Amino acid sequence: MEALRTKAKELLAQGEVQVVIGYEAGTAGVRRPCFVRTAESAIRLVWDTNCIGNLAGYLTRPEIKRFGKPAIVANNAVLRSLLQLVAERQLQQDAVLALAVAQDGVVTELPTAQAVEDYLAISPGGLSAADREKMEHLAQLSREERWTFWQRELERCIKCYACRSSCPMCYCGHCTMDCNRPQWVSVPSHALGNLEYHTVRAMHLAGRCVQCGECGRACPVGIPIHLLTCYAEESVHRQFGQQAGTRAKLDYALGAFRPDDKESFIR
Amino acid sequence: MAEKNIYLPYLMRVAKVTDEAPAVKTFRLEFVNPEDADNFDFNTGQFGLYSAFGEGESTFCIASSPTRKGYIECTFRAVGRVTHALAAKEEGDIIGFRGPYGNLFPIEEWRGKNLLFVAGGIALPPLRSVIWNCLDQRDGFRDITVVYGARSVADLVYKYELRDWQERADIDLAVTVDPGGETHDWKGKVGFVPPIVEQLAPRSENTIAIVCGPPIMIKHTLPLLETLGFTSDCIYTTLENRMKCGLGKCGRCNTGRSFICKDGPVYTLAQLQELPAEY
Amino acid sequence: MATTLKISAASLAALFAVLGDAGRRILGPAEVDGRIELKAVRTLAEVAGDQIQPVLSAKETAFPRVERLLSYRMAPGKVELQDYDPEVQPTVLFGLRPCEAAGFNSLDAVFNWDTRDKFFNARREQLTVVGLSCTQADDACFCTSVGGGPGSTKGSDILLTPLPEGGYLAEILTERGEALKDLAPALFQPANGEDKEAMLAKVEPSFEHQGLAAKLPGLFTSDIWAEQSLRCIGCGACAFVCPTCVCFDIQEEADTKQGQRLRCWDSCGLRQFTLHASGHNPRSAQSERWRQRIYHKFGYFAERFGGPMCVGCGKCSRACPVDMNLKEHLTQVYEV
Amino acid sequence: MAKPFEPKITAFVCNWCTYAGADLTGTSRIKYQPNIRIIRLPCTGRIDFMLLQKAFARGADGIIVSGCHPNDCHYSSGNYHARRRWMVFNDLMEFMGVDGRRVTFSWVSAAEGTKWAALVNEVTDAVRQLGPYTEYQRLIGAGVA
Repeated sequence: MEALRTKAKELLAQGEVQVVIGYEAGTAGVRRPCFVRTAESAIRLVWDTNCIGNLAGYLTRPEIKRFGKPAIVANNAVLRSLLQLVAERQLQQDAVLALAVAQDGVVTELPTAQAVEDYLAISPGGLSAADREKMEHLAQLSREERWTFWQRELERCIKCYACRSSCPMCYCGHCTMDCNRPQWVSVPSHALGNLEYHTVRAMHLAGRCVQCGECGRACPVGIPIHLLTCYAEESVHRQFGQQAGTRAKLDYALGAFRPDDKESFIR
Repeated sequence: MAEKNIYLPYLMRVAKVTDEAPAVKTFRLEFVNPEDADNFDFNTGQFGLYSAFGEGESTFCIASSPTRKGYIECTFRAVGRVTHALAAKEEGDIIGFRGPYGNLFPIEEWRGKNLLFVAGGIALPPLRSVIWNCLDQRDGFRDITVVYGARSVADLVYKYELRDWQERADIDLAVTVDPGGETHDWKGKVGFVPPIVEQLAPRSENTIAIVCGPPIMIKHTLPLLETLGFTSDCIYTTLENRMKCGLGKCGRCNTGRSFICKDGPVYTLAQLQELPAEY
Repeated sequence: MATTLKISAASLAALFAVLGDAGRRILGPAEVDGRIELKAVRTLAEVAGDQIQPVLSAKETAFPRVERLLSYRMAPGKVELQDYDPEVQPTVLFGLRPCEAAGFNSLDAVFNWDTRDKFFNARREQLTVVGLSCTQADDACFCTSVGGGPGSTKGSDILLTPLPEGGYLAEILTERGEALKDLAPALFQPANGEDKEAMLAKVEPSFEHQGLAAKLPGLFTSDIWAEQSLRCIGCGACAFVCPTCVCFDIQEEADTKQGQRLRCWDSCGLRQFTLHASGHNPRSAQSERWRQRIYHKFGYFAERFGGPMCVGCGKCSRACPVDMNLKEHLTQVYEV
Repeated sequence: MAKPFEPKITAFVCNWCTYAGADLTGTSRIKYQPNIRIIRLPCTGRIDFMLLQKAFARGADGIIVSGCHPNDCHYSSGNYHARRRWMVFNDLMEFMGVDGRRVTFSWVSAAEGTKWAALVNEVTDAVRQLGPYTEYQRLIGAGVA
């Protein structure tokens, strides 16, 4: 943690970056996002195993972009998001200085997307073991049981859009959910509206989801919605052999094709 | 006894459709249920929520004068989901109307005074209600002056009434279009609204100014009126925020301590200066 | 009106059966799929004991997340409107925390000032609130800063307070509470000077809400709102879990022949809330929306209705994905 | 007396192949079951999964999605793009427990009038056998107080 604070202080003091996006101590042991803009306040930064949130969503927010060049305290989720944002041309190759912090507290500066890519090649991260287990458990259920499971879960959804707002890849200024001519998806959080919303979310993140699980953590009512986007991403990986957030140059899987894409269900 | 459903609209028949300008239409609406018509009354400045069934509700002012009984008129531009659906309605179609809501232009307090109306573009409709209301009781007021401007000749609304007002001796009308918006046979003025007001230099003594238009027009007109000697309690305008209920509950139009749907939409400049500029 | 009685744990359990027999639905915090939620319960044993409060508030019982306002059928040149009257079962809200119970007062105010909202009232009139005083609090709680407290009677029809020797002090506060007690008067005993405070949680006040309200007008242009809202991601979680937030949206759902108008929760924190069809947005920045949330709750509402639109339950802070702790933020504003 | 169940099938087809193929079915006087409502779109590339959701939300018991065979797209690659999206959507439907037997994807060219008739008959029979899609239809109006 000291190494991180020192690094942040140095970067801000030398004017290499204007803001360090990191974690600070929040309510009752929670680690929350903070934006350090002066060398003196680098002391606010913390780093420990509770720093699990994905901070990359802030990189595309106008309020944060206004500050100038950012450095971002990065766990694997942040790094993958960063790569995917570069791949989707939301960030320039060298627009962000990633500060990857290892378990032992050693800080590695990753100034370019290439550096991030190389770093991730050694320590890729991805779906957590617990999530993998949940996903496999669901896959083993019968189709009807899966329907019942998701209906029961989605019934809780209040459409607060915390999932959308917390997702680093949901940077669209005008989301499909907000389009009303035509009204593609019903706005109210009734059974149909919830099913449609979460299907749209999963489909729109297929090939783009970095599997950070932030949406699931953000959900106030505890729906494991991240499993949907993670599953859609896995589906893309399995069928088209590419994974979001692994390369800085990556065509959108559903915006591309190969004439020999293999499936077995089209008659 | 069951309580009244405050969200239930009146059913209205579209009695007449007038094309005003590109994408701008005026509807004359008559109550489907004659009883509703008998019990209905409103004040100039009030607004309502108009339903296109199947699409939703949209908020705009009542553009006709309460002195004209048996119908209401509204003028709107097709912009979003509801206004587009409304624009597709034809004579004989049924739409919904909830209202009247909000406060009013206190024209009773204005008796014996000069009135100066300044409007821009699609903002003439709320003032048209007041203008006709005053013209219909012409003796109650002194000079009535109207300055109205739009981007182009095509964008002027109520062209047929503008001609009518032009010919009347009891109302002074100056119509202007933005430079470049004039046609070869345009006989009115060319220029933005504020300089035209400046040219006219209306007297401020015993005069009420009613101003409504796009923010840029308002921004330049208000200081001008103040230099002409209008005090902030003699300048009126009407606001329009997005609304869903019109009843001071849904929270959408809340601006400062004011709910535009209840405490507005009509404000004096003095009142407006007390509110944050969240409109 | 208020009378103070006592009820033993066994009698309280027996009261559940009485209520069930009397056709009352009982909703209480209980475990569902590993989460504490407000759900229909039949026995006291089902009610979750050791917990602060559920994520969602009980406002849903009077102001559902989605409800029908009217429906209609359409034919060329013809529309048939159909009014709607909700069918509501008499309901006992059991074990509501005093903060949440007080939240209903804010809803009552908004839904009934000027015009009466029959949908809210129809549901609200069927509710009897049996509050349960708090014996524990967490870092999000700040009821005592906004005029409430762990044993506050505001909004409850009956308030139960656990006693050190077991059982509960039962304050019968309203006619509705009285009517509920009268279903089984034998289950209650007269109180005997028990100390209500003995087991109550200690919640230290962090600020003083009148003082806060007085501060607000001078702070409108302050940087504090932009600073506080930097990490706000602009979702509606805080408003949706809030027991007092009442802002709503009206949505139309229809096919070519018929349709209905639905009311659903909305939030001033969402960008869409004030967005005009023209693209103009009176509150286009998140900082402005955050400021509106604070000003509405602690300034504008307080001015109109005489108290803050906040009960200090802390639900918003617990639900926030980025730990926007309301108590902390308000204290900061208060101390400016 | 209750009428025997007749499924409602919505077909989303591309303008250039399947719609023309269905036309050929008609001009060839090949009869097929009338349970189908055909919605013509310019290309399979335009057949968004949200259209399928809309069909179910309006009470469809089964859906056919059909367009040009690979390599035959009028716009050269619309069907390739569509195929990728169907591959993911099909997978996701399975994961969410949507009944995959109710959605049939196919390639029907402008020359395959008989294939179209056979496909429609087969799907109609299969969905009739499955019965109404009550699982999904139960959602309509659910969750509204």
